[in-house]
Amino acid sequence: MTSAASVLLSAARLECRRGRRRLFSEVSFALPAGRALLVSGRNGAGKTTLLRALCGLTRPEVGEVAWRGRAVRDHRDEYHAELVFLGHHSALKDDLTPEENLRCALELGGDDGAAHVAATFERLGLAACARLPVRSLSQGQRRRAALARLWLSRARPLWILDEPFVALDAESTATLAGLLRAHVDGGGALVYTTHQEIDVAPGRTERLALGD
Amino acid sequence: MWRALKGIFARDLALAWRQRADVLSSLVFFVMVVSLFPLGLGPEPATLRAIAPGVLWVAALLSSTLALGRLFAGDHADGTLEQMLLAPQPLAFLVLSKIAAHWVAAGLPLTAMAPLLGLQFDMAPADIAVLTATLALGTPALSLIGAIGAALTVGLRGAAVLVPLLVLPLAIPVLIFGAGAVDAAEAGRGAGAHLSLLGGLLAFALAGAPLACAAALRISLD
Amino acid sequence: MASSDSGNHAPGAPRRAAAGPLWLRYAAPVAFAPLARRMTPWFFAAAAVLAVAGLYIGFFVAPTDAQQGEVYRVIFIHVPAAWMSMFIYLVMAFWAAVGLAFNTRLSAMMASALAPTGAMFTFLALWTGALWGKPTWGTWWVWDARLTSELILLFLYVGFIALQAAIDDPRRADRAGAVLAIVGVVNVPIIYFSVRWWNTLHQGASVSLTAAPKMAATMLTGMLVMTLACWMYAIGAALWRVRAIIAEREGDAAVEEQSGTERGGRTT
Amino acid sequence: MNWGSAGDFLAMGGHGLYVWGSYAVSAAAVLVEVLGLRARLRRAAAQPGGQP
Repeated sequence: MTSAASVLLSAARLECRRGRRRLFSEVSFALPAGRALLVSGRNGAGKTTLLRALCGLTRPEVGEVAWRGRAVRDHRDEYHAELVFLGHHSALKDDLTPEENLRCALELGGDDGAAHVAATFERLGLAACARLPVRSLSQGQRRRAALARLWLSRARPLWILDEPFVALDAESTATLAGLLRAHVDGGGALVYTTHQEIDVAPGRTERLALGD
Repeated sequence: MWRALKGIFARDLALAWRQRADVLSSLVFFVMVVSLFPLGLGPEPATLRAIAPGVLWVAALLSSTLALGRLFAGDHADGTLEQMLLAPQPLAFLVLSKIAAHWVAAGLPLTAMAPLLGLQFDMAPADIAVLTATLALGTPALSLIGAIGAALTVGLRGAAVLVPLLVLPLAIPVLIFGAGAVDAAEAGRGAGAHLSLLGGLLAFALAGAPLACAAALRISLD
Repeated sequence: MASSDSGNHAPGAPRRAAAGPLWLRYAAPVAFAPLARRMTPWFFAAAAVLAVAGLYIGFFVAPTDAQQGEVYRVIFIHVPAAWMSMFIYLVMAFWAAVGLAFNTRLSAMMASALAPTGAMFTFLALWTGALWGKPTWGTWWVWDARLTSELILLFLYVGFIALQAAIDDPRRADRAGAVLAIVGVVNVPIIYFSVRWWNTLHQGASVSLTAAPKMAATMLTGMLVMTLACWMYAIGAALWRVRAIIAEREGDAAVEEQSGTERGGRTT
Repeated sequence: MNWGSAGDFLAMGGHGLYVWGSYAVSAAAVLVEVLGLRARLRRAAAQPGGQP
């Protein structure tokens, strides 16, 4: 099941620098379908930079990221059509409602799923604030509104999530972990970082430690 | 892709509408700068007529440069810009759609306001028509050129000071042909040549600026 | 299950192999520094010799100009400075573009190293132009097409330098500067054309500035020798500055390497 | 030879200030750049790990 053909995301000898500081070097992995990669490391070890490099946002100093065996740098649009990245920033506009924000995100990504927006908010307990401007939402509500994107982009095989569990209560954490497990079970690939040591897919999770 | 472009355009316009105080303040800035000149130079109608094209154009240039700060800064701060870079559409087109929305919120009000200010400067109706036409052609070019500067300075500390420094020299041709057209019309030489050059500049900026902006944004978010 | 392979490979052997591209990209500037160090004095020496020769021709061989008298002798610094200001911008944009296209760090450094010298020549062209203009046209400054374009060129240089100075990350500074330099170089002809057009329409301000109506051969020789001197100086200064840039950047990288901070991601 | 005396040479036909002003500022600019470069290189070399 993990033959070379089913490798989705791979990295070869990545090295990244921030300013003049070398964050990490010689990072290589190959992530097949149906598996998760948990990136760990202390603050400043370059977890976020690695995730951004995997997305194609940051150009690694050395090395290459490949998606389905093809260099990401040369096939950006096709790669991005199969990728969801949620970073530190919520990518929510304070002046728009969560619903408007989500519709914009779906339009930008070319996803269909607008019909399920209301149902997703219902499931995440956001139905009451779906029509309030984001600026009036609590930190946890904002997080959930940002994560709602995942429920609507399930067709995309690769999810790269930077600290998805931050600022979530126990119930939302369990819901999200369930979604991530379902994604991996369904043959998707997942790369994420977390401080909470949450293994969403036990037995199918690789671990990558930066800065040891 | 069309849906994504329309989505960005509509979202930015909705945002501009919800933050209309910002739009209004750069418009007020434009009116104020223009109004300062009669106070500084005296209310002699002949003088005012002579300086009107230059004054209105310089004020429009400054005001649209001032508005550039809004173009990418908000999107950068909340992470939307990152998502734009990760969208499966060519970034240059997405940027173009943002610039178009920015122009509607910043350049179009200036163009609409200009005839009123032209009356204050005792300009003839025909010259006011030419002035409005030059602004209609010139302010989109200014937005396009300015967007490059805004994209290069996204997230930098000194961005507010840096953007005019980068953009104003590049915008000089637009200023020259814009103000020159009105001058020519006032002098009875006909503004056709100026207007077509201005149109040429706009076409050139339309073709080149989105690409430069896209490259600059990828560099700035690296 | 190939799961354990999907993590990092064994340290050791691959690290050696990885030294290939690493060496190519990092060692080039470091290898270049000693070369630059050896070449710099030669360029400066050539600049000095040529400058002495050029000034000798300019002041002692070239005859007095029939129309302008002695004051025309400003030409021997003014015209070379004006030429250099434009050449250097082109060369700078060329290196910046090469750096952007091929991701070569040395060419981007070369572009940054040229900018201050180019700005200096632009300033000198303007300054000597003003000093020449005062006795010749009776005014320090005219809004002539060439002077105005030169002033805008100075703004372009200042913008490039300011942008690079505002960015902390050297890689972003290199690449952002490159985009700006390319946009600038595309714009320079448009700016020049628009300024000329503007100048011909506003007849009042235009003054005929054809440098020396009938230039004696010795005058031309003096100017060309001085231009060569400026070239040599510009190359020497740029090489010197590129050494400083290399030391500033690679020096810090060397520190990182020595203290051996984070190395390698390891899967467990 | 163009000049009868050193005084003639300095006077530049009555425009000495303009001619010498040009060359003096040019020399000063070059000097400032060279000194600035030397200082910059020294600073860079003095930092730990910098190359001479």
